[in-house]
Amino acid sequence: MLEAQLEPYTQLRADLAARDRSLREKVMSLEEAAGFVQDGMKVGIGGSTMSRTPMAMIWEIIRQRRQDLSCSRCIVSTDGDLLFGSGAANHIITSWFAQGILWGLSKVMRHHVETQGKRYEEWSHMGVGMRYRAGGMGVPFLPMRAMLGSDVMRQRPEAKPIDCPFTGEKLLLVPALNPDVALIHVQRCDAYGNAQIDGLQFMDIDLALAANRVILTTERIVSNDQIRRRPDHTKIPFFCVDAVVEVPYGAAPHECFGIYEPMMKHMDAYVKQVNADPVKGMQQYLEKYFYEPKSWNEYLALIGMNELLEASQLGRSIYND
Amino acid sequence: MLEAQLEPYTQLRADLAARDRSLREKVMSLEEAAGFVQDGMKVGIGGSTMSRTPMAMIWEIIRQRRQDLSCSRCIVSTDGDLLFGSGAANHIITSWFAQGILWGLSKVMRHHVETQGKRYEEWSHMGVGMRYRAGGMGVPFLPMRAMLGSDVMRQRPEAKPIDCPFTGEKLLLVPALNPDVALIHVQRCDAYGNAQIDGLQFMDIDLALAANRVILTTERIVSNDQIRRRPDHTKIPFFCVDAVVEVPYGAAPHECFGIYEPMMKHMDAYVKQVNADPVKGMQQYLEKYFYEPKSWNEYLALIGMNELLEASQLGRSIYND
Amino acid sequence: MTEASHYTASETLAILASRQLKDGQVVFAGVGTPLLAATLAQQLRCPGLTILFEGGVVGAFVEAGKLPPSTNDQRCTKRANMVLGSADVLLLLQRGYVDIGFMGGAQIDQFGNLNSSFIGDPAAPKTRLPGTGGGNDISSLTNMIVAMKHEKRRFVENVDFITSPGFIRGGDSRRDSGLPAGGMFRVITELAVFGFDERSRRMKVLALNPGVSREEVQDNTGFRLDFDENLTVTEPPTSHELQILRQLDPDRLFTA
Amino acid sequence: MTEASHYTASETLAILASRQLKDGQVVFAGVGTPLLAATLAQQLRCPGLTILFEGGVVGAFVEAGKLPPSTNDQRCTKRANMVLGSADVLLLLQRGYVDIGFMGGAQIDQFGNLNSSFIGDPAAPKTRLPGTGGGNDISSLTNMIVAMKHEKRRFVENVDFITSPGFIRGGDSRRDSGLPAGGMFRVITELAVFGFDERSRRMKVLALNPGVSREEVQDNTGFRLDFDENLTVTEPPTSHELQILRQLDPDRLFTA
Repeated sequence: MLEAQLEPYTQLRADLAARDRSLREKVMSLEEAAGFVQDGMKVGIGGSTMSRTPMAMIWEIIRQRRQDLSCSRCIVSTDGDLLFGSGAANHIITSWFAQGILWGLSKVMRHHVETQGKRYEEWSHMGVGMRYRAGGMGVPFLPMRAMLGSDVMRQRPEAKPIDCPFTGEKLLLVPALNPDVALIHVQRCDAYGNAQIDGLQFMDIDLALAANRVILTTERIVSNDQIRRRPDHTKIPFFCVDAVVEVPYGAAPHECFGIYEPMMKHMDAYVKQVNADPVKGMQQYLEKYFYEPKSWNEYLALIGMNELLEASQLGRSIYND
Repeated sequence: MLEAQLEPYTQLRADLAARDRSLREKVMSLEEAAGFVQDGMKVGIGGSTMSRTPMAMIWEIIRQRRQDLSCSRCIVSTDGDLLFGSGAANHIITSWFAQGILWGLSKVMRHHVETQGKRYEEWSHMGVGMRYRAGGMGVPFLPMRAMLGSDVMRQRPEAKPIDCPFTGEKLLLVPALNPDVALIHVQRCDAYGNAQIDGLQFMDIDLALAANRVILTTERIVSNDQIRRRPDHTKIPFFCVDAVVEVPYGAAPHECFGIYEPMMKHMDAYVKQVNADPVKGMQQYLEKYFYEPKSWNEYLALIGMNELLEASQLGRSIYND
Repeated sequence: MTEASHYTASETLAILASRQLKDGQVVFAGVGTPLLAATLAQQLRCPGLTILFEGGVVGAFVEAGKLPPSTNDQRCTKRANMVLGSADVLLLLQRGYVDIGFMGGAQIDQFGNLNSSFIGDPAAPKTRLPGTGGGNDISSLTNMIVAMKHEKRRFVENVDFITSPGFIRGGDSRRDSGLPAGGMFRVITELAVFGFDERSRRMKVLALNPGVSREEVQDNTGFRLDFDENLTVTEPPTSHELQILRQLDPDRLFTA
Repeated sequence: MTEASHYTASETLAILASRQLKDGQVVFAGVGTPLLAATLAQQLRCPGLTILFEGGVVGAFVEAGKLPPSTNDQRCTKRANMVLGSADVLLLLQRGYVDIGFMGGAQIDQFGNLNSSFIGDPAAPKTRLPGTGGGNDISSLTNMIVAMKHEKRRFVENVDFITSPGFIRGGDSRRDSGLPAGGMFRVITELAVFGFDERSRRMKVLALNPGVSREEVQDNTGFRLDFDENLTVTEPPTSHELQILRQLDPDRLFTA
């Protein structure tokens, strides 16, 4: 199991060496970018809970009927429902999995984990973070002081408790997580993939460095000139990025800091529908919102103008004071 | 030796628990802030080479005739000369120690290390960085892949090469470095110590988290209201900070990003004088610029108006395009 | 109007919990009652209290009537002192910058261990719960206050699954597991305030809420309770506490 | 005017070094000749070349006539794509994002090990040199190009002190030391271009600079040199190369 998880350093290096890391334009469509995600891959998902979720990319991957994905995210929300419910993922690595704190347990997650044999692999929040960080640093593990003594640790033979060779203290070594591909949504980036992120960063920077491929969706593409005026605001460097897709409202119905808050009427209706019937409710939701629309804009139209405008007004309001 | 370097976790925690971390004003004078630095302490110095050096604080510590300090900094420049030359430090931990790349070897460093028994403890640049980072993370070590095989490692029994328990690969574990006090100069912070840093951060964020006390000098003190308008621009949180001192040109004759570049005429004259005679040249420099001035502003006056204005013009020019 | 003589169990919980905090502390707070209680403490007695959120927020500023519904959304960041990465805010706990972790709980046992992962056998669970989130990290790395509903099925002898460690199996077992710092400090319910015995690390009643008997607490608890030798009765919520609390949560989202 | 028939040894060094770089590479460059050579390559043949500086700069933009004098000052950051922490830019090397490390050298040995720490016995050094800086990290973690002056005292059989590892003791000793990636790739001097034997990992001459004999190179080297079986003579600097180079360094700060 461990062998399957941890690639040897030389392999990680070879994968990276083979990547085109040159300063080049990589703007493409959702459809094209989704080509980086193949069945069975390890997919790292940026953002957290209902924030900066790369929903447009998840939407496209589900439309392309990907299967057997192993997905990881610091906190999983309705993205996890949709990945399990559509059959795209059979394994989710995270520290918390529900639709959002307002709605209690996810009946969709429960259905798939309790009765369908899908795996929800639980780590502590910091554990997930240290796994991405180790992956991004190019080391096979990082030491940490949580999870020790708990059953969360006991369920994770992938992590190794040790006695510190310096102090003799007990520590937990958590293995690096290097996803095959990361999906990250940002407020803005240039055509090369230099990304700025406003507000909460979650684990996105470590994730971008750790992944072997990064698909960036962005609310807008700005000029490289604009990026170069404040290089200390760049959070992800272009050579980590393999695809740039401009998708306004690309996190809908979740939020994107400073631009829109979650579309709560849609979310409420979604939760009601899928928790009432995790199979049929989900299938109907996917049909209507994922499979039938011809484009992302058609999906947004289904969420509705009122929701988008209200969410945008709230989103921008963070800068009103 | 290791035992002396690595405090047990419980001790580190107890030190932190005893610190006043509340949201409170902590603005004071250079003289008062220097009281946090006592003879024999481990002092972490922010910035790098000739950039954002906390020179005003170093100046004050030397004026207060501190002794036996063990100082660490990622790259040491004339600050190291002055700390050795004044007798304030007898031990410097860094990866590179000269006056600056323009001037070749530091005769002051050579004199004190080759003939006076002072210690220049060499780690790789990343080694210093990982030591601060481990300190800031609250773990006793971090793994890294450099230094292995070199004589730099062979001279550092404090670091431990291991076989990775996951992959069997060789790795080097470097021990945490938690300075007793850190000196950090920033462009701006509020009265509580919430600091913004423009441009290169060097190792200052890890250093601030790792140290048991932090003295912040700042070009200006801004309102907490201003900090709260862009909380994603705060780089050091107030509860890491024990003293805030407003010192315009507090890195002179070194640079402060976006405000002033190095004062090169002064630097040239300094290097010429101390390299010509590392003992008398240094003593005369210290007398004139460190011991005799009644205030930091008097020291700046000695550097001279032309130098300050020219350096400021160049410093601001980074934002001209 | 403040009706000091009528208040809900949730209001009691928030007020008693807020009394556990001290000025100058750095508190890692979950949403709901913990955040409400921490904000109440800040406004009543602790202007220098600092609130951290799991999403990466340091020194949050919570406005009356606008308590954020989650700790990972932009509302949490408004007028905060700092926002940073999610792993980094947890590392502040590991480094020791945080005095108190303050959470709700679904199921707790005699040693203060919390379960938010599984009901039933983890290998074939009756219910898969949402999981730890930051709970495991927080409870591993600092002193904990837990505010929760008092029900027999929530107060069990041993939790099905230790998601967030309290004192593990009691005695020195927490320290011996590699957790030398922190531990369960207080559990607050609508019935009583609990601490933990210095040696056995078993839960014990420190104070009964007004009008609550020993028997009532024991009857609602799934294991034998000890009562502190200096058992007291908690001061009831004051009208001032209730007034401020109701200003903070005017729509009674968390105090219904 | 460009005088293609007259050029300095430093100019040769910069031009030959620049020819070693390929478009699309990510290059970690020191100041002086390395930065000059990388910028020259960028302008001549490699528009997609990315330059990193140790201070924490990604995708630097170097203006003709304004080469920064150090890699830790604000001039390095001007119109860069990104700036980040010093440890973080080195971690990019460790993760594998960097193709080439490009440095100067004070002393090198037959296996490409560099010394910038001590002359004489490290326990009682004749001269304490400045130390590694990022050199050890860069040479441990990626493929190296070194551009340096060719003097006998600088090309020694074994360096007094391995500051920045090349192939250590040759053969598999680098890999066995825990450095499975990178290694010394090319050494460029005003006399010749050197590579390293695939098996012994000893330095060998790949190409002689125009007008330089085998004997001249050997006479200026403190150990026995091998010559590649396909030994070539390097193309002399072209007038175009010299022209662009002289535009980049009009004051001849690095090419006197």
